[in-house]
This record gives sequence, structure tokens and C-alpha cells, in this order.
Amino acid sequence: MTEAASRLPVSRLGGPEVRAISRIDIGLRRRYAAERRFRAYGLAAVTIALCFLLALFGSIVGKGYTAFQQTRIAMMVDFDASIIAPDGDRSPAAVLSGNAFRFDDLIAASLQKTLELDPDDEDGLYDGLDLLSKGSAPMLRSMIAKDPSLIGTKRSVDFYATGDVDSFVKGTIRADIPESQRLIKDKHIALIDKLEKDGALHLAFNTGLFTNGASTRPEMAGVGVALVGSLYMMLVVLVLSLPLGVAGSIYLEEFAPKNRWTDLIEVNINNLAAVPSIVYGLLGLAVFINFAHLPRSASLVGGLVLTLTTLPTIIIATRAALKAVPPSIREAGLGVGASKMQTVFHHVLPLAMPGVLTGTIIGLAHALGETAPLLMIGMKAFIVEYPTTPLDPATALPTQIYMWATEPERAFTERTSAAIIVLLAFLLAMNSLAIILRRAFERRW
Amino acid sequence: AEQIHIAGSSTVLPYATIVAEAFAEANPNFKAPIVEGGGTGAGLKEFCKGVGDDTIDIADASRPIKAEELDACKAAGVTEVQEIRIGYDGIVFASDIKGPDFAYEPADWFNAIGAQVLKDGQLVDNPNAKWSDVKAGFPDWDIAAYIPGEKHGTREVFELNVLLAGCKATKAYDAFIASGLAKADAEKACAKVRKDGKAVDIDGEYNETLARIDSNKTGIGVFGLAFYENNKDKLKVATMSGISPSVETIAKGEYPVSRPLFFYVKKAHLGVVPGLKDYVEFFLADQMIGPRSPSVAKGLVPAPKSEREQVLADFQAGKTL
Amino acid sequence: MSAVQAVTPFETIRTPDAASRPVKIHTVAVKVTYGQKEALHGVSIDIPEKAVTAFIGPSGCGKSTFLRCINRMNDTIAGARVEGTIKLDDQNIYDPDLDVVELRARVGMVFQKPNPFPKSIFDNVAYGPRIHGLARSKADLEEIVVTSLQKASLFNEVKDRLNEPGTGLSGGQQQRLCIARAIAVSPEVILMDEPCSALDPIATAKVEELIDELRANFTIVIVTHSMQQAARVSQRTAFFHLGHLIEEGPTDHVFTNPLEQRTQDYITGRFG
Amino acid sequence: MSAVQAVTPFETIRTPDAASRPVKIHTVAVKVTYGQKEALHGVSIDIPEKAVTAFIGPSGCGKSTFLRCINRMNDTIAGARVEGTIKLDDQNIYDPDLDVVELRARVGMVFQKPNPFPKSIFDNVAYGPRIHGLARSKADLEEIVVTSLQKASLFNEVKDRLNEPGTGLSGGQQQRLCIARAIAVSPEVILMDEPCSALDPIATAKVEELIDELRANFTIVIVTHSMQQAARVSQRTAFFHLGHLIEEGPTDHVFTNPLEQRTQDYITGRFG
Amino acid sequence: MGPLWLLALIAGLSFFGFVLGHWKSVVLSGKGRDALAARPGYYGAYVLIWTAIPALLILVVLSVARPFLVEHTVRVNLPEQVLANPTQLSLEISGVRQVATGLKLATHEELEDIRIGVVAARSVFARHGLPLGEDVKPYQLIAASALNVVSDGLNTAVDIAVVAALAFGLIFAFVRVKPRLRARNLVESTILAILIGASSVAILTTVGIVLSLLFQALQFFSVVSPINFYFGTVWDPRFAAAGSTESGQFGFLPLFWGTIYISFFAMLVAVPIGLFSAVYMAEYATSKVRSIAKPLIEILAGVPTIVYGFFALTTVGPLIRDFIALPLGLGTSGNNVLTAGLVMGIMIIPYVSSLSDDIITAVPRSLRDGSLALGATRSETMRQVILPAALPGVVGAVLLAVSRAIGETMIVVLAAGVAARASLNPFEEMTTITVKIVNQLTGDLEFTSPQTLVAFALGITLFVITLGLNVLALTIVRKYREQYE
Ligand SMILES: Nc1ncnc2c1ncn2[C@@H]1O[C@H](COP(=O)(O)OP(=O)(O)OP(=O)(O)O)[C@@H](O)[C@H]1O
Ligand SMILES: Nc1ncnc2c1ncn2[C@@H]1O[C@H](COP(=O)(O)OP(=O)(O)OP(=O)(O)O)[C@@H](O)[C@H]1O
Ligand SMILES: [Mg+2]
Ligand SMILES: [Mg+2]
Repeated sequence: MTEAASRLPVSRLGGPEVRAISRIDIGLRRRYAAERRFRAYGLAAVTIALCFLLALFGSIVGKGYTAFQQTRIAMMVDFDASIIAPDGDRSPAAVLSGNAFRFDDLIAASLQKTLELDPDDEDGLYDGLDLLSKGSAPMLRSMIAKDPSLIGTKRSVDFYATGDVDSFVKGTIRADIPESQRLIKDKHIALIDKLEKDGALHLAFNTGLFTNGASTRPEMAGVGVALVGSLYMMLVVLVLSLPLGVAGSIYLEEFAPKNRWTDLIEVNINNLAAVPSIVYGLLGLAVFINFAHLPRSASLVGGLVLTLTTLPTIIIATRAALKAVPPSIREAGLGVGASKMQTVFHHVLPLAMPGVLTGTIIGLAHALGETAPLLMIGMKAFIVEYPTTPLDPATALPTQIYMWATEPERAFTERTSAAIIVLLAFLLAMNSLAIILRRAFERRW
Repeated sequence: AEQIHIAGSSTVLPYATIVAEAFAEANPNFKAPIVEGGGTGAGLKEFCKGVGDDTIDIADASRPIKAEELDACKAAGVTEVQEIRIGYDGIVFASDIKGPDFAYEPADWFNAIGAQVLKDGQLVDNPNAKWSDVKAGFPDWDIAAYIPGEKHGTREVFELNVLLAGCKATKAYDAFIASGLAKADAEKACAKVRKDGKAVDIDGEYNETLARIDSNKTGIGVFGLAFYENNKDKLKVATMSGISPSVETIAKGEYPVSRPLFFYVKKAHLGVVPGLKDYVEFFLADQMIGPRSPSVAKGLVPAPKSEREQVLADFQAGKTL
Repeated sequence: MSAVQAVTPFETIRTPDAASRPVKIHTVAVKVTYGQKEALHGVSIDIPEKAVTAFIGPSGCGKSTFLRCINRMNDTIAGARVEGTIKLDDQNIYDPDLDVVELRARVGMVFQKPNPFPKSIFDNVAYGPRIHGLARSKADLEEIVVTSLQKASLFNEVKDRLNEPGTGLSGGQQQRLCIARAIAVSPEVILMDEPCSALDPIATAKVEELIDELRANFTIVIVTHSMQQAARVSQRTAFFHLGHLIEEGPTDHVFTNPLEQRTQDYITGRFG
Repeated sequence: MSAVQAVTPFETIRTPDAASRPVKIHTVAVKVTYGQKEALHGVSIDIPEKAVTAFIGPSGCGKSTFLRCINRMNDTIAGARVEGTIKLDDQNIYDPDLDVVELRARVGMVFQKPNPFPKSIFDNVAYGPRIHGLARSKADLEEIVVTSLQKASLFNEVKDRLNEPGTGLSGGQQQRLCIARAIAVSPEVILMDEPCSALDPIATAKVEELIDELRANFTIVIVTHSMQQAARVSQRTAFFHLGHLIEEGPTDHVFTNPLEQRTQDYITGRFG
Repeated sequence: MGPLWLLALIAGLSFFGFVLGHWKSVVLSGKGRDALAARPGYYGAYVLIWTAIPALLILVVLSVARPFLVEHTVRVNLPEQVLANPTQLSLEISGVRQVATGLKLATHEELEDIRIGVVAARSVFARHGLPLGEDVKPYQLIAASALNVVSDGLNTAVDIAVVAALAFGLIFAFVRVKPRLRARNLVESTILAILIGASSVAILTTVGIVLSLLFQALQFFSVVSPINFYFGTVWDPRFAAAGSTESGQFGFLPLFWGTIYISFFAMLVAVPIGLFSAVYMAEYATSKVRSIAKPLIEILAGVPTIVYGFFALTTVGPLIRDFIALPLGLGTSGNNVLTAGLVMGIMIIPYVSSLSDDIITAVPRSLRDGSLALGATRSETMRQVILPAALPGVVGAVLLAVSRAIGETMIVVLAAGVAARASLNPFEEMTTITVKIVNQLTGDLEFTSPQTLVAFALGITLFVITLGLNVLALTIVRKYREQYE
């Protein structure tokens, strides 16, 4: 009676069976070629991506690894009490105050001894001083202030050589060009040779690169403040953007009624990702600094602004991941009497976690390298002192990198690359936790 | 505000940081000042936002403050602004170290990158493709000039002291006037740069220009004196009107391409922000911007002593704009 | 084991009782529309308490659809619209004030396609009791899990691998796992959508045994394609066809003496 | 219609023939291990050409596992390891040189859980013919789709909604869709894992009809939990238990005169 | 108590509330009269919410109100002539605040000395490490001590209010814990409210962005007509010579074209490489390779853009110039659209690859099996079954990548230059909207000029354009999405 039944006998004659008897060519050769091509494209894509990474890494590390060492000049210093504490007061406060030039005298004295100069040879002394960092006297002063028991002793102190000397010793300033074009003069080269022969001039691990704050002297400049600032900012970003992003996505994807409004919001959030980050800087300036009166240059504000820039990434990734969880899982949860909330948090979210974490990894990576918005809120700045709280002025690794990249001194070039290495190491450390977590959540079903 | 907060021109930034660092070392009881870059415009904008805790105290500038900006300042309550002139910035032309020596006249630059130049007595769209077209004796290089971007203060100096001067020297200026342009418009036309890719605006920093010359060995770049000094093993500087740029020639006013540098202080903050007054005075000291100072070592062209003394006196007298 | 031996798949009807019972679920003119398509055209039926009601009917006639209305699982399908009245113990379950979660806790469901959580077997079963706080202690919980698995006659097969994922089970095992998961929360009403479709006769017999046992305390609705099964386990049978409820009544009546010709035809396999 | 009417679900064995046929699939000592767990402990069986072989056995005994070995679907499960020999037409299918794609095109499969693609019903069926280039034209393709749907006796139910997603079908409809999808590429061997589990008796009868018809040209292996079904459609029956092949032989032999006690027990439902 | 202490107190009491609620519900259910309507944990959470949220709200409200109260106090204590100058007020207030801090530092005797005027407050404060800019004026002292009184009072008030709220919430909720109480629903509605709050952050951000751009954009349009802006083909906002009012040409089209062109090349690199990488990692690679390759590729997203920029400038650009552009006679510049697109494409590969990989992996295996069993090759399965099923996620990933490309500046500046031009030749210099936004905002130009304001107009225009792009993408996804199961 039914159509199907009446057609059945007819279809028996034609249809697949006939073809089946003489097996048709299913184009395997062509399809395999396509398959191989497809696979090769995939492999090529991964390889290309990794090659790019390698090339970038190679160029950064190649330029930057030398900055992890630094030229020092060891000199015997006579911590002459009559110079340091002429009035006998050896307290740190007294060391810090008073005539600042007395420390220069200490250095000059020990330099004269090290170079075996005639005490009247002023030119020789100045040439020698040219090799030493201009920050040597403050360094000596804070050294004594920290440990007043040094006063009256004789001690060998490792002074920093200036950035130019450092670059020369490492070979980035070449000696084989005419003196007029050279950044370092013949007389200085002679002194360097002499110091090297005496063993006073040597390379040592550059701890200051990690611990010092900003300085105009490359030999004393470090990413310490920037590191702490970035750390604070990333903490703020992580603490705010991950929960906010995940919570927002859960609402939009699982709870919000599906209508034009939510469409609008979805489009909107996708669109937020395309807003240039400097605009977020403007927003942050208006909202957090001008309106909420949070301090300028503070890592808290930086973190807040970066949170806003990261949110869209996390939300988009999370929503995509939530969408990818099959509905049968939700039904299973609801079917045993779990509330929607429970189903989402117990079953759906864990399955979406890899996507959430990917969003977090990429979002944080982006946030960590972002400079433009920080410019607007005063975080591309020269800051010497460590921030103790996220409300103190700080700078960030990428802004530090940009600032160093614009410095003319040769010694900053390698430090720029070194700072990039530090940033990448920071990134890796930050991501590895997320990557481990992601591995734990990944399962196929 | 517990500490001095400075923002503004990235040209002034290096000197401001040198002084800030030295100031902090000399005065351990004050917190170290914070120095931001960001550009003159952005710095002045922050500066003119108002007075009070969460505004900056000093704006660095590579050009004098504009009247509109001062008005905006006043409207926001920043009524008393003190101007400090700290010295000069020299602008040099340099090419790859391996290339030939260049001796420019402003006219050469005008002929090389002006939008319209005089050719056989006629104003035409710049036809010169190679430096050798500009002047016999120049190498047979494609013109590739890396000049400061339009938003840079340096650009103004370049236009005024090089292009306009060259324009006048080649009589193109007269031709513009003759074609019926008003004086101001003629000056504009002189400063117009060709847009066919031979003149490349650099909005970034001098390192970018250097990198561009690295990748295009026949390019000519515009640099700050300080930058050149630090890279003279890679760059060869050109003379302008026969004068080789150096701190001395610029300070003496012989080398034509330079501009003054400033910073602006909020007078209202002087009493409130600890160390602000001391900082300004410290900045103006010989040890900071005098001829043997670290700022000069970094490339600042010092102002004559009398000028510096005058600036300090004006500041101490509380002179405002 | 004796119970199992007594039931052989080729035997026939296990004479269900025909006692009349209070109504547990009362539905009037339930219509369901998926987008444009009306899948149910107004179904009114009363489902008695503490008895097994079987839904039979050709594939695609709306059995699952109706079942999913009873615990409002259709809410989760975008575009599905339910009209009409469904009352559970005199309470309208589509009342906006009603707590769906509580409803679903009271009305459990075994889905047609087994859908274990991608968690361990233990956690699959323990999930319901955990969220409903049915176990006072760990031991308690373990007991619930073990009993549920035993009742679903899965325990022996999986006792060594309670910590392995439920998704790594065979089709029939997954189905039993879902049964165990549903009964672990001991809901008042259990909706089972073809719970034995992937089970061998012995497992089927055991599940039927379980159903028979459960009906002492619970109300059970079961969708089945097996007339024998309907005849064996249910007290009442409802026959659906093309979105209509054609006939409903005590199972023995429906099977031996149906009112409608279509029912007769379907049951005897003479459909068309 | 006559064919359908002849089959009533309560009738018994449709006497399968016992003719001996060439071997299509020859397996020796097939062992399958999932991670640590050995699911099949060495199964050796010959499956004859152009006949229906039924696999029966309790849930979890390894039927699906074995079935999945025959077209190497176990390759897709991480941690599954297959040992032993499986030959299709004298070719070892686990030979590294073997072309899996071709194998799978020759050996089709209907899964235990229906898994329609999230595409339209039409595209679900057309997918196979399209990738294999079986249709010369659009009309050709349409004909293949329609015939396949008709054979799976789904066409009437879905003819108005061929462009709607296959995932919006009822459980039984999905199952038939998957059958249609599998036969649309006309493989030499069709592996069906409980193809009728979600079907009503009439649909089941039609699918059995289809299987009967197909065996004229194809080799068919079917997993079923219904003894009646096995008896009706298969020529040979294999009984699995706990990962072992217990017995295999002509269906009437196995059902009427099994060699093993366990087989006897299982068939009569007296298991344990 | 400081705010941190208060927060700690709130946290502690909330936890205590949780324990109490939990305990009470357990005890009540143990009596066995009524079954609990929810798990004990929910009763705990119920009490926790009641304890914490009112207290937190009060703390937030008072903290927000506090500066206003303080400012008010200072104001009433300042003399007329100071108040007369409203713009100086905030400065005065900060001065007073410093004095107030100093007063707290000083010892009792010193305070007495300051009061009677024997010593200058400034020197006393300096002794305590608080440098002041100038001498303390008498009215400042008065205002400062008033401020100290008020702020001490406020501290106490906040403490009391918070403690009261805590106590009230805790007791109220504790009393209400009954077996019949539907704690789960209450807790879940609170969570839902929090979720809604979280998603509204995104909406507020949008509002904020639009507002922060709109006014200045309008200001710009009052100077430059929108028609000239949107249909202008020349971008040449000339550096206005000193004192002049002329503003230059603001043609939007070349920037728009540059943005599209560069993003197009970036996507040309990123989408195929990203998608194929994702497919390879999800389908072909061993789990070991995948677990290494995926995080490595993700690093590409975190390399600072300046690195990419210099990489483009010093390596890629010259290569493209010397090996493609020059031989073809298409251009002589090392800065070109192609370089920028290529390098930017590299940066955004991980956006496409990692997200897509996750989504592809999330597609249920049964679909894959279904296709493979039909004799489909892996690539056919991937292309025809899995990718369509994963479409929304993949499109989301691609959109994210486009967004990133559009928002990038450093790479464009260094790789493609800053010249605003529209040309079809990809070996020429061009630039993007975002570059100009950043440049116009950060240069030495005066901030009131149209040259700076144009950044806001560009920003809002870009916003609208990308909005359109996203609407388009949403429509496409809606149309082609294949919802599994
Ligand atoms: N992916 C897997 N991982 C681990 N164990 C598995 C997996 N799939 C099946 N098993 C186990 O292998 C054994 C055989 O499973 P199989 O699916 O072959 O059973 P079956 O005979 O098809 O049963 P059913 O009739 O229930 O479908 C079972 O014990 C099962 O739990
Ligand atoms: N999500 C859906 N979207 C659209 N139509 C649907 C959906 N679910 C079911 N249908 C249609 O509604 C009708 C009833 O489906 P239902 O699942 O209730 O059938 P059923 O009686 O359970 O069949 P089976 O025995 O095959 O499971 C069928 O025609 C089916 O195609
Ligand atoms: Mg159904
Ligand atoms: Mg199976």
C-alpha cells in the first residue's frame, strides 16, 4: 500500500546492486593523493609555524645571550674612614647624606692604584674613570650604607665597566675601524688591554639585569621593576579575566535566552577583540584614572586595562568550547535531576576546559606583550624603584623592551634582546601551568 | 603625589631620565621621579588635565607649547605654567658607513624630496629618481630618504630649516609666489614632501631608521645627533652647507638644523610635590646640562651659559607663561 | 538465579494485574511542535501510580517526544514547543513556578541513546546521589552505587573497573549504566526509553525483573518496541501512531482485545 | 506487501539455507586488548560469502569489538590493540600495505549507536556515494539516496524533510538512516551492529527483508540480541561469550542442536 | 581596622557562616521531620552569601563615598580665599592630606610644639621622613586635624557598619535555614546574578569604548566634514606650521584599504597554516608531537610585536624585495604590504591553530567513526564532517585572528611603513587605521588639533566596520552551522 513498499521490487532491479557486481572504481588513487596532500599540508603548516618560531628565537637569543654576562673591573678599595665618615658618624643615614663626591675620591684613589698612575696624571685618571660606570659612586655609597662595617677595611670591589667598554669587550663595538668613527678611543683600548692583562677586567654573570630597575646607564639597567610590574599585572589579569570571562561566557552560552539581544551581545564581544588596544588604554585612562582616581603608572591599572583587552579572547574561546560540548552530556546531567547550574559546572565546563585554557594562554600571552594601552596610562616610564604593591608606579616588560629598543647605546641593543628572552621565559613559565592543566582536561569521547 | 611625575616628548626623555636618576642618587630622601615618554602632545594633554594629586607635574616638550594648548590648560585650571628651556637638539643626515661622503645643501634635499621642484624654470612634480639626478657628483643611488614622520616635532624643524631653505635657494619659492600663491601657502608648498615612496616617513624612533638603512644600504636617514654619536661605526654623517654637525657647531649656531627643547612645570605643584622645585633647579645645574654633563654626552646640545642662567633665574622668580 | 531461569525469552505474557490505581501523571491535549513540525497532536493520558505503563508504536510516532515532556527534557531542545497540561500529583509541571530541577529529581529518565558522562563508572552512578545528598558517608555512597549497578545487573561485569571511564563500555553495558544512574537517585517516576534495546535476553530479563520490583514503590513508564516485553512487564499499555495516542488501557486488554483496528494490526505485525 | 505480511514478529524461524559457500572473511586467533583489558581472547571464524552470519551473545561479550576488527574501526580507538589474522578474500586486512579506506569502502558498517552526521538527511545518505564518486550525475545521486532510504524503509517518513538535519530524527529513524547510509555505497560486506534495536516490529521486518534481499549479492554480518531475528535472517550463527567464540555453525544447527551447553543455555535464556 | 583586615574578617565570618549553615541543616535533617530541600552545602553557601554580600556591598559603598566625605571635611575647614579658587582645590586637598599624614607621624610633644608654633611643622615632618614642598600654613593644620578626626571616625563607622552587616546577615540567614528552605535555588540565583554581572562587564566595556571615542570624534567632525573624511582619498594631515589653523586632508579610504589589504595577507598566511596545523595536530600527529607542538606554536602569540617588527624590517622585507619585488619590477621598497601581512600572519597563527584544535578535538568520535566506516579518507572526514561540525569554533578563532591583525600596529609600522596610500600592488608601502590611531595619539602634535582628534574618529569608524564584519560572520555561522547530536 505504501509507496515505499510498492517501489521496493523495482529498485531491486537497478540501484546499487548492479554497480556492485563489477566493482566500480572509487577513485582511490586520486583520493589518496588528496589525502597525502592534505596531510603534507598539515605537516608543512606545523613545520612552517615551528620554523618561524625557531627563526625568531634564533635571532633573539643570538642577539641577546651576551647580555647575560657583563664586564666588571675589580679594584682594591680602601674604605677610608676619614673620607667616608669624616665626623665619625658611621650610621647608614650619615653615609647617605653629606658630600656625595667623597665616594668619587675613593674610586679615584683605587683607580690610581690599580692602573699604577702617577698621582698628578689627571688625564690618565679621567681616561681611567671613563671606563667605569657613572653609577659606581652611588653603588659604592649604597654598599657602605648597607654594611657600615666595611668602613676602615680594604676590600676588592667589582665595579661595572661602562656599556661601551662592555660592548667592546664582547666585540659588538669593533676595533678595526678608524678611531674617528669608533665609539671607543685608542687610549681606552690600551687601558682595557692593560686591565685585562692584570686580570682586573673580567666577565661575570649579569645579576643586575634581573634585579635592577631602570637606568640610563646600560651597565646598571635591569628589568627588575618591569618584571615585578608585569607579574602584578598578570596576576590581576588572571584573577579577573579568567573568572569574568568564563562566568560571562557561561551565562551567554548556557543561560541567556537566545534572542536578538544575545546576538547583539555576542557580536559585540567578538567586536571588542578587534578594538585596537590603545583604545583600551584611552578607556582605562578615562575610567580608572580620571574617574576612579586610581594612581597613574600603577600596575593595578595596567592589569585592569589588560583584563579588558584579554576578556574578549577568553570569552570567544570559552564560548566556542562550550558550544562544542555535545548536548547529550547536558541531557544526561539534567536527566538525573541536576540543576542547569550543576550540569554546567560539573559536566559541561570541565569538558570545555581545554578551550578555556587555550583562550587563557593566548589571551595572557597577548596581554603580556602589550604596550600600546600601557602607554596611555603611564606605564611606559622610567622607574627606578621597585613597586611594593600593585598601586605603586611600575613599568612592564614589553614597555621596558620598547624603551630599551629606542636607546641609542650599543649596549642596550643586546639588553633589549635579553629582556625579550626574559619576557619569553616569563611567558613560558606562565603558560606551562595552563598547558599542564589543559592536558589534564583533554579527553576524547 | 609622593613623587615627581613627568611625561612627554621622547626626545627629551633621555635627558629627563638622566637627570631623574642623578637626582634620586643625590637626594636619597626623595623618591625617584617617574619619567614617561609618549610624545609632546600626549604629555601636554596629561599636563593640562588639571592640577592635583593624580596629574603629572612636568611635561617634556620638543616644541614650545601652542596657544590652544595653553588655553586648554588654563581652562582646566592649570593657570600657571613655567617654561624651562634646557638646550637644543641637533638633527643630522647620515647614510651607511660604507657609502660615499655626502655634502648637502638644503637645496639638494629640496630637489630630492620636495613634491614640486623647479626644472628648467618650470614647477613640475619632482622628476628626480636618483641622487645623481639631484646634483652631479652624488652617487647613482635611488633616492630613499627616511625622514621623521609628520607627527614628530623634528619634522617641523626639517621642513623649516632644510626644505624651506632649499626651496628659497632654488628659487622654487619665488616660482610658487609667481604662480599666485600667498606667502603662507607658498611656504606650505615648499614643505610638501613627495608621496611616491622615495621619501619615507618614520613614525618610530631612530633605531627604526637605522634598521631601514641596514636593510637598504643606499638609504639616507635623518637622525638625532645623539643617536648618530652612538652609532658612528655604522653611520656616516653628511655635512650641511659645509658644516659637519657636532655639539660645538650646533651650540655655536653654525650647523643650521637644530631645535630647542623644553619642559613645562606646574607652578601650583611646586609647593606640594616633594622635591619638585629641587628637581627643576637640579636639572638646570651645570652638572646636568652644562657642556661637560652626561646629558651632553648623550647628545643634548647645551645652551650657552648665559641662557641657562637666565632660565634658572626666570624659574626662581616664578615667571609663568 | 532461580528468578532468571523462570523467565525465558520465548515464553509469553506474565499476566500483569489490572487493578485500578490512583493517577500519578495526568496529561491533557499535549501537543509538541519542533520548529514547524507538529510531532504530537494532542495526547491525553493518565498514568497510574506504582504501575508500569508501556508506550508502544512505530518508530517516529512520538513516544520519546511524549516521554521527554513528562520531565520537561524538551525544554533543552531549541525550537521545541509544548502545549497542553501535564500534571504530576495534581501539580502542573509546566507551571512557571515549578522547580524543574526538583521535577527532574522526582522524574528520572533513561534516554534512548545511552549517554554516560565521560567520567568513571563509579562517578557516573554516584553523581545523582551526590548532588541530591542521598548518601551520608562514603560507605553509604559506595553502597548506593554498588546496589544500583547490581540492580541494573552490570555490577559483575564492571566491578574490577569502577574507575575506568563509562564511555569505554560496550553498548549494552552503557545502557545498563544509564539505568543504574537513573535508579541510583530513586526517583518517584522513572521514564525509560527503550531501556533494553541493546541488551541480550538475559540482561533484558534481569532489567524486566528490576522494573517489576521497582513498581512496588515507583511509577514507571517504559517505551518498548517489543510487544512481548510490553506484555510481560506493563500493567497498562498505550499505543501511539503518527503523533496520536490511539488507544490506552490495561495491557491484557490492549493485547488481547484492542478497541482499534490499528492497534490490532500493529500488535500482530500486520501494519500498513 | 506480501512479504511484509508474511513475517509476523511472533512467528518463528524462517528456515535459513545451509548451503556451503566460499569463505569471504577468514579470521584466526583474533585477540583484542583495550589498554590492559583483553576483550577478545582469540577468535577464529570463517564467514561465508553471500550469506548472513549472526553474532549472538550476552552484552559485553565482544561482539561489537570483533565486528569493528573486520573493517579496522578499532584503529580509531586509542589504546586498542588487535592481534591475529583477518583475511578478506585471502588478503590480510591488517597488512600494513593494505588500503584501509578501500577496505572500509568494501566493508560497510552500521554502528550500535546511531551516529548520523549533523547534515541534512539527504547529505547523510549522499555522503558515501559522493566521496566514492558513485553517482555520475545529480539525478543519479538522488536516485541512490532515494533507493537507499526506501530500502531502509525510512523514505516515507522523511520524504518531505530531506533537507532537515539527520540529528533531528527519532531514535529509530536515525538507526534506519544509518542503515541507508551504509548501503548507499553498496559495500561487499555489511557489518550491522544491532541494526534493529530501536525499531518497531514492522520496521524490523522490513530491515530483515532488506537483509535477506541483500545477501544475494553481499556478505552480511549482523549482531543481534534477538534469537528470533538471528533465526529468521541468518544462515550461520556464532555465539560469543566473555570474549570467546563458543560455537559457530549453520543457524538451524546452532539453534536446534547446539554443541555446547553454554549455547543451549543462552538460547533458551537459561543462562548463568 | 584597615580594609584588608575587614576583608579578612568578612572572609572568616563567611566561612564560619558556611559551616554554621551546613551544620544546622545537617542537624535539622538528622531530626528527620522533613527531608532537606537541598544539600547541606547549599545551606552553608546560603548563609555564606548572606554574610558576605551585604557586608561587601557596604564596604564598597562606604569606600566609594569616603573620598567625598573626606573632601567635604577639608573643604569646610579651608578659608574663603582658598575656596575661591576651585581649580586649586584638589591640590590643596592633597596638601592637607600630606599634612594629615605628617600629624599622625609626629609624636605628642612635637604636636604640642607645632600647635604653639615653636617649631615648623615642615621640619618635624621631614624628621619623620615626610618631605613637604613648602611650609605648612596654619589653616592647613586645622583642616588636617579635622581630616584626621573625620577619617578616624569614618574608619570606626565603616568597621561598625561592616560588622553589623556581617552579624545581621549571618544571624538572619542562619535563622532562616529550615529543611523547607530551597537553598539551592537561592544560591543558584545568586550565582546566576554573578554570571550576568560578569557578562555585563563586556557590555559596559563597549559602552565605555564608544563613549570614550564618541565625543572627541564628534569634535573632530565639527572641524572636518564627515564626507571629506569618509570619501577622501588623500591622507595628509599636514603638520600645521606654527600658528596656522590649516588642518590638512583626512582621507579615510587609503587607510581603510591598507587595513583590508594587510589583514587579507595576514589571513592568507594565518588561516591556512593555522587550520592545517590544527587539523594535523588533532588528526594526524601523535599525542606526544601534539603536546609539544601546540604550546610551542602558542609562543608565537606571545612574542612581543616589536620583535616581529624588526624581524620583518631586517629579514623578511629585504628578502621579499630582493627576490620577488625587484625581479618582477613591482617595487623597490623593503617595506610593503606583503611583508606586513606575512609577519602578522605568523603572529596570529596560534589564534587559529590552537583554538581550532580544541574545537576539532571536541567533536564526538562517533561522527568520525561514522565517516571512516563509509570508506572516507581521514582528510575527507575532516573536511566534510568534522570541520563543518566545528564551524562555529573555527570561525570564532579566525575572527579573533582577524581582530588581532586589525588591532596590530608595531608590525605594520616596521614592515609596511606609515605611508597612507591605496594601491593594488602589494609591494608598496601602505598603512592601517590602527597605526594612524596610535600615531596621532602619541606624537608631538598639539592635542587639541584635528590631527590628534582624528584618532577618535578613526577609532569609532573602525569599531563600526568590525561590527559589520562580525555580524556577517555570525550570519554565516548561523547558516552553515551543523549542530551535532
Ligand atoms: N573503548 C573501550 N575501552 C575499554 N574497554 C572497552 C572498550 N570498548 C569495549 N570495551 C570492553 O570490551 C568488552 C567487549 O565490548 P563490546 O563492545 O565488544 O561488547 P558487545 O558484545 O558489543 O556488547 P553489547 O551487546 O553490550 O554491545 C566489554 O567488556 C567492554 O566493556
Ligand atoms: N529535535 C527534533 N527536531 C525535529 N523533529 C524531531 C526532533 N525530535 C524528533 N523529531 C520528530 O518527531 C517525531 C517523533 O519523534 P520521537 O523521537 O518522539 O519518535 P519515537 O516514537 O521515539 O520514535 P523511535 O521509536 O524511533 O525512537 C519524528 O517524526 C521525529 O522525526
Ligand atoms: Mg524514541
Ligand atoms: Mg556492542
